[in-house]
Amino acid sequence: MSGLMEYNGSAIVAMTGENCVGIAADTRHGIRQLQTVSCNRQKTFQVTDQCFVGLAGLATDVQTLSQLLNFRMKLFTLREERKMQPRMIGNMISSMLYEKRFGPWFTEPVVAGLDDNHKPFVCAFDFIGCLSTAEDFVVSGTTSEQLFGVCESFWRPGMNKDELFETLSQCLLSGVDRDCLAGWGGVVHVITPDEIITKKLKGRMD
Amino acid sequence: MAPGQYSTDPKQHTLSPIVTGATVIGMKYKDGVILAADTLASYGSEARYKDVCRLKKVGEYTLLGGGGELSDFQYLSDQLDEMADEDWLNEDGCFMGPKEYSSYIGRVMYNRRSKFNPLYNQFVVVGKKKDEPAHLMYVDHQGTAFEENFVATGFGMHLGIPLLRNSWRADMSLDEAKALATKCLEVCFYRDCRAYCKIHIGVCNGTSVDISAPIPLNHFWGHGAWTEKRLEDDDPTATW
Amino acid sequence: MVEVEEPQDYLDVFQSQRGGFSFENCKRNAYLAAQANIKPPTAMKSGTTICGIQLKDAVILAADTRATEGPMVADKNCEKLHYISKNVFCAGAGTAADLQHTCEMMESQMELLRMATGTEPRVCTVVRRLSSMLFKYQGYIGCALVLGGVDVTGPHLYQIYPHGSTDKLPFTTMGSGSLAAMAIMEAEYNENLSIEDGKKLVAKAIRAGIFNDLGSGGNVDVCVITKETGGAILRNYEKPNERKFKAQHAAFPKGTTPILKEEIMKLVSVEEDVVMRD
Amino acid sequence: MQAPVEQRWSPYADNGGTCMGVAGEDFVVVAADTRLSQGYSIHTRNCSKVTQLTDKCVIASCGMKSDAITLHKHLKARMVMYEHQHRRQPSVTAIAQMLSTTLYYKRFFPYYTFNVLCGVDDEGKGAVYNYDAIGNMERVPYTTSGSGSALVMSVLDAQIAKSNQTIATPSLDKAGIVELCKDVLSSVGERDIHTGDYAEIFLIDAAGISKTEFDLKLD
Amino acid sequence: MDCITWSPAGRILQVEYAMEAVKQGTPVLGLRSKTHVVLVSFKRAQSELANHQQKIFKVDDHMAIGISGLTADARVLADYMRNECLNHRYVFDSAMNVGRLVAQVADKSQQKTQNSSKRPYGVGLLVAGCDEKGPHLFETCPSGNYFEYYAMAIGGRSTSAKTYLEKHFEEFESADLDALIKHGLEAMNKTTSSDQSLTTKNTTVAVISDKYRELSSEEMQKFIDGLEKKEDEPMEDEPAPAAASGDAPDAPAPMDTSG
Amino acid sequence: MDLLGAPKRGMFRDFAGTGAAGLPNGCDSISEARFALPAVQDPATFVETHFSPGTYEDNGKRVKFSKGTTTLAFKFKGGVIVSVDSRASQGSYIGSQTVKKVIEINPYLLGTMAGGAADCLFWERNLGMQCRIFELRNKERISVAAASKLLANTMNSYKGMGLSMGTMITGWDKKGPQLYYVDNDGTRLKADENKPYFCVGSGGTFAYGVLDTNWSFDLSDEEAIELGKRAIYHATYRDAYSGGVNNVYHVQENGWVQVYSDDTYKSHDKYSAEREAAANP
Repeated sequence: MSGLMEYNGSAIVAMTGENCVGIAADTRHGIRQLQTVSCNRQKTFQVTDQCFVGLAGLATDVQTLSQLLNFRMKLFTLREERKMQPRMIGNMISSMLYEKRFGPWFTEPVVAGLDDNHKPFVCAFDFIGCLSTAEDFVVSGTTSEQLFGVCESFWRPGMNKDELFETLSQCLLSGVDRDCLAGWGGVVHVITPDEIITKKLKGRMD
Repeated sequence: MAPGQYSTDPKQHTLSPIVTGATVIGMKYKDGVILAADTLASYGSEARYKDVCRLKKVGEYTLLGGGGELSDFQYLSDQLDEMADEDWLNEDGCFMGPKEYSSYIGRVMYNRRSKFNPLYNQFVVVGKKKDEPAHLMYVDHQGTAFEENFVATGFGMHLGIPLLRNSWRADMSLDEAKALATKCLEVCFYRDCRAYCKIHIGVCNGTSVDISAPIPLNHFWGHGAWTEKRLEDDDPTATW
Repeated sequence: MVEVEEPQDYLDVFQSQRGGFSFENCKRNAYLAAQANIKPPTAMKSGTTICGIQLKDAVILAADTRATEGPMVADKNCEKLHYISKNVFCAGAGTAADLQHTCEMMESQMELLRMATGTEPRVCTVVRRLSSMLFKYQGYIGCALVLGGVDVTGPHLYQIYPHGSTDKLPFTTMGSGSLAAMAIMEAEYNENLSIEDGKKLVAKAIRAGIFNDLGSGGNVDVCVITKETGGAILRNYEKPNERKFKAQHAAFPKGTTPILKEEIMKLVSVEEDVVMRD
Repeated sequence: MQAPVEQRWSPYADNGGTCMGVAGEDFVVVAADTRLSQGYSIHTRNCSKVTQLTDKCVIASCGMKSDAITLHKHLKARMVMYEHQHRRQPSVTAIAQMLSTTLYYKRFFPYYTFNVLCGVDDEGKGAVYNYDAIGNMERVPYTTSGSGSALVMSVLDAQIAKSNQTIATPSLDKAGIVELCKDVLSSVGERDIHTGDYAEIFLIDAAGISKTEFDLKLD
Repeated sequence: MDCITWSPAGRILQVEYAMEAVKQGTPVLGLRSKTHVVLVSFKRAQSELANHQQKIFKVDDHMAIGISGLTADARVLADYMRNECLNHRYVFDSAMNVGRLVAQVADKSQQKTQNSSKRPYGVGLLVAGCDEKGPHLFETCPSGNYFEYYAMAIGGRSTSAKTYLEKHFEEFESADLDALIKHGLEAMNKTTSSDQSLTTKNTTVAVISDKYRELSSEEMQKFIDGLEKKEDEPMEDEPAPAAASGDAPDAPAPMDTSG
Repeated sequence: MDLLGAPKRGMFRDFAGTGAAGLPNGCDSISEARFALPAVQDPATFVETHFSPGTYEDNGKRVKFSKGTTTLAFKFKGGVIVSVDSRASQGSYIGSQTVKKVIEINPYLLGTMAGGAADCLFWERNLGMQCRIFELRNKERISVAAASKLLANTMNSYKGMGLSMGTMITGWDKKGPQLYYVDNDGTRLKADENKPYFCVGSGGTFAYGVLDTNWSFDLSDEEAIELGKRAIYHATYRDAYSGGVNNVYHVQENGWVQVYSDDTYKSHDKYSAEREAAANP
């Protein structure tokens, strides 16, 4: 049970909708599993206008990797004068993780974004960079089993941004309510072609 | 303790098999049920005894097939013979059928596992008592037991079951059933190091229980890619 | 005197490490494992059934599409058939990340080779390169591959184990469902099959894996490689596992979830040199 | 590839599977899949996890099959004894307490089973009891156990307890709960490799016990 | 005198006295057809204030006993039989063979007749059950004897019932269930004295096929209503206590045990 | 095999009577009279290593049992306050949010549950029985001291067998309100002036912090109840393995009363508002 992936606790889920995509994460920061040190840890990071990366796993690696990502994104924009498409971001993260195949970061990222054609894209990785894309949803973190269950039941094709938000937040909250190591509130980003809606959820604080 | 973990201090019972038998295939057919097994008993990786019958007639209507430790199979066979004798001694014309024997074997296996002194086998108990429906049950060394229409033990669980699931039907004739069992054991012979090319087939049809004489299996090893020479310089198909 | 290395600019590190494995976290991770007695997590594996057959003038590969993390299905429809070059494809079992990246690497090597020599690569070249690379990593790169292709010398089917051993065969299966698939192969393979029958056979073998091995599941992907047309992946050639029941839950009404704070960021187009959105 | 023989012997095996129980006002719904697996192999696709104990009570057990068989046989014998002695069937509450002690009896060599006991109690209300392997017991409105339990529980929290919902939606009726159970087991069948093949749903109400079956995925 | 001491006449009186205890009990009878066995008992209430004493015990789904004699001893034997059946089901997942269980009970009874510190059971059982050979009806005695019958009655006043059964037993084999119950009640009706009659309160009818069932009072009332009118003949006296050694095991229904 | 002091008489009925006579050898029968032990050389170690509950120290080897988590009880002038959470976790999975961790042994005695839920439940039920027998024999209620000693004795006889229990036994007897702590090692501690409270479970440290700051013997009933709630709330907030419903009991001269039972989800609003008010006066 004792593992680095469980050390800090996290729950991340990304879901597609009709011309929109959403990503949700809890906000707990625990240490040594049992102790909650804060409940506003950032686990989702905006990497381009319409793309978010969620990082579940060991908090220190999450921070480092998010900074590295930021660096790589900026470098890319400077060199190429264009923004990265979500699929490309996925491939880049995959290579970044696989580079550390034998001394890995203990984080399992999730990418959610809209591409230039407003087509939603979500994908998830294991901690050494195996990329798997999905048409419906991807999950990551200590709550992944619970999230698989709720998402399989609640996801439906063609959700609009409001439905997507409700489904996403219900999935997240129901999931973390059955996990000791995640929860203490949550945050949801819904990305649509012309806006990014961010809502902080009121969750159980135990 | 989680499954798959071993215990800290087991008593020094037999916890690993010594002389073992491999696959047993059992399946129901339209008039009864058949059981098939090859004739080999292995000592580790040595093909030790090549003419062993791993099928056993129990009582009047039942057949027992055993994979795994051969001595445990023989021990249980003796126990069952004793029970069959007792049945006979009652002189009331009542004999236990496959249902009773399989349930009994299940209890014995569970009881022995609970004592950390398992009978290291996977058994298939089949039979048909008069007009009752045919019965087929699987029991293993941990006491896991279930009824099915067809079953395979040991390596046959991986190699035989896919063929059985594809081809088994409730209305199979005896010949079809025998052919399918033979096919399964043939595939086992190709891919299981502990399998052999001679088999027994036992048939229960409600009135009699018969175990056949050993039947040799057909086998073919002549696929082109296996027979072509590859290491000769002038061979045009050689790739390296 | 101990020399303290000055931290380099990340850009330099980035440059110097392009294209290889980086071991900079190893020390730290070993320390964490030793000090905190924490075991590293397990990577995503594909339990997998993959198989391939060699026919008179074609090679056919097939795979299931399930990726598992422990007892959970992490991906129901992943791709296990990989493109290496127009005439060489492979199917992979083992650690999913290794498979993806090893195949991509081989793809790029073969493309470079093709450009350098102006000929299409021979199957044995790919096998040799893969086998030496895997042997070099002593099994730590967990790739078990069924590799097939057609080159000037005809169709070839190989299997490659994670430690680098290889074998050339008329038919083979790998992965946790290999025994189930092998049962079908042993029962029905014949080198004189037509391509259509060959496709049916590999699909049947994969279905045996899907239905009899819990590590395999999902759909059947097939890849046919012939001399004339090269290779083509028939994605989801069979879909035997559609979900059978889905209830129509009433959607959660808008406003169901309790919210603490809401922010909306409007995206606008900026007509300058950096285009945020078109 | 699996080794042909285990090197060290273990008395335990995990045969997987998922079961769930939901209590209604005057009825209770029990659902369980019928796959019996070990490791990556499916032993059989059709092996019920549910045993009927009385006219108003069933038990569903996941975990190790041989322990479950033994436990169920044991309980059925206890039912007969109770009936012989009292000339009526034991109530669900009595069975629940008895099961708890029976399990605790094996505290030092537990039954590797995760049980859900469901029935209609003497007041006619639906009753669901949840157990751990050694007899900790709780009467709950809904519960689940087995290899896919983590996937089921959150869905039930959202759909039955309606936790984290500020807008009241009508609670599910009998048909709705049966539908929900079917849906949840189908979802688990998608993601948990040890759950699948077929599923049974038992509906217990004043009219007795009725059983329906439906298909899950076979992979 | 204990039960291992022979009388000068070559009898073991304690055992015979125990057989007498059976005759002190209220009557119970059983009869069988090809498909069913029916047990009928006539119950007595200890006093106006007490319930009727239970005379028929379900042993398992396929087996029941009717008792006459000491109810306390009967309960011990019933417990033993129930336990054996349960264990048999637990181990073999099937119903226990009736004859073999009867033999076990008889062995158990016999042991009590050979030990100076024990006393024989004071109860006779009619064991009705079905197994693979069809329905069976057995009687066990305190002596350890047991017999199989087409129809049999034991207990006080059972002689008249036996007479009836003897007269009609050839019809039983092919009789349907209703006819069988009717015969059972008719026979039982013969045992009652002129001032008594069968009622739903004092009579129990149990039917055993592969399931055990007791008739409800409504069902029974219908049968009781259809009973023949009783002739006003004086009841014969109870037979005097005497030896039971004259039992012929092959006689289908020994008329009298007072040989 | 001796059963290490397993109760042999009266407690569990051998329901199948004497073992069946006619059973063939080699198979088990349904009769089962006492605690079954694994047939290994050292059952105690075997049990301890494999069948004990564990949360974060659990290395995946064990059969996971439900495990209870933050409980506290303190004495004050009005009696004893018992306050508990209601979460049962199996590993990091939350098995239940509605566990009753206060066990009502009888109208005058309360026990709490931390550690293995089944162990607590079973042995405190057993304690209830022993207390009743004491009452019937002696025509007076058992003292809390004696009751806790009975439990400690039971625990002592199973020492090293892997039981897991950290419980507080509290009640009001002739000598006034009493509070004892008993655990699976057989430890038995009495709450007195120097140590007027116990917190048991993984969230206990957090609860101790609150009690250490706010407890005084002269609290009024309302203040005491509020303190109980506050301590549990803070424990559930900080400790991952505590949560759910907060149940508070007040032990009074004529028996215990349950004075509060509510979801900590609601307490959070109250206490966080309080905290904010304190931060921005």
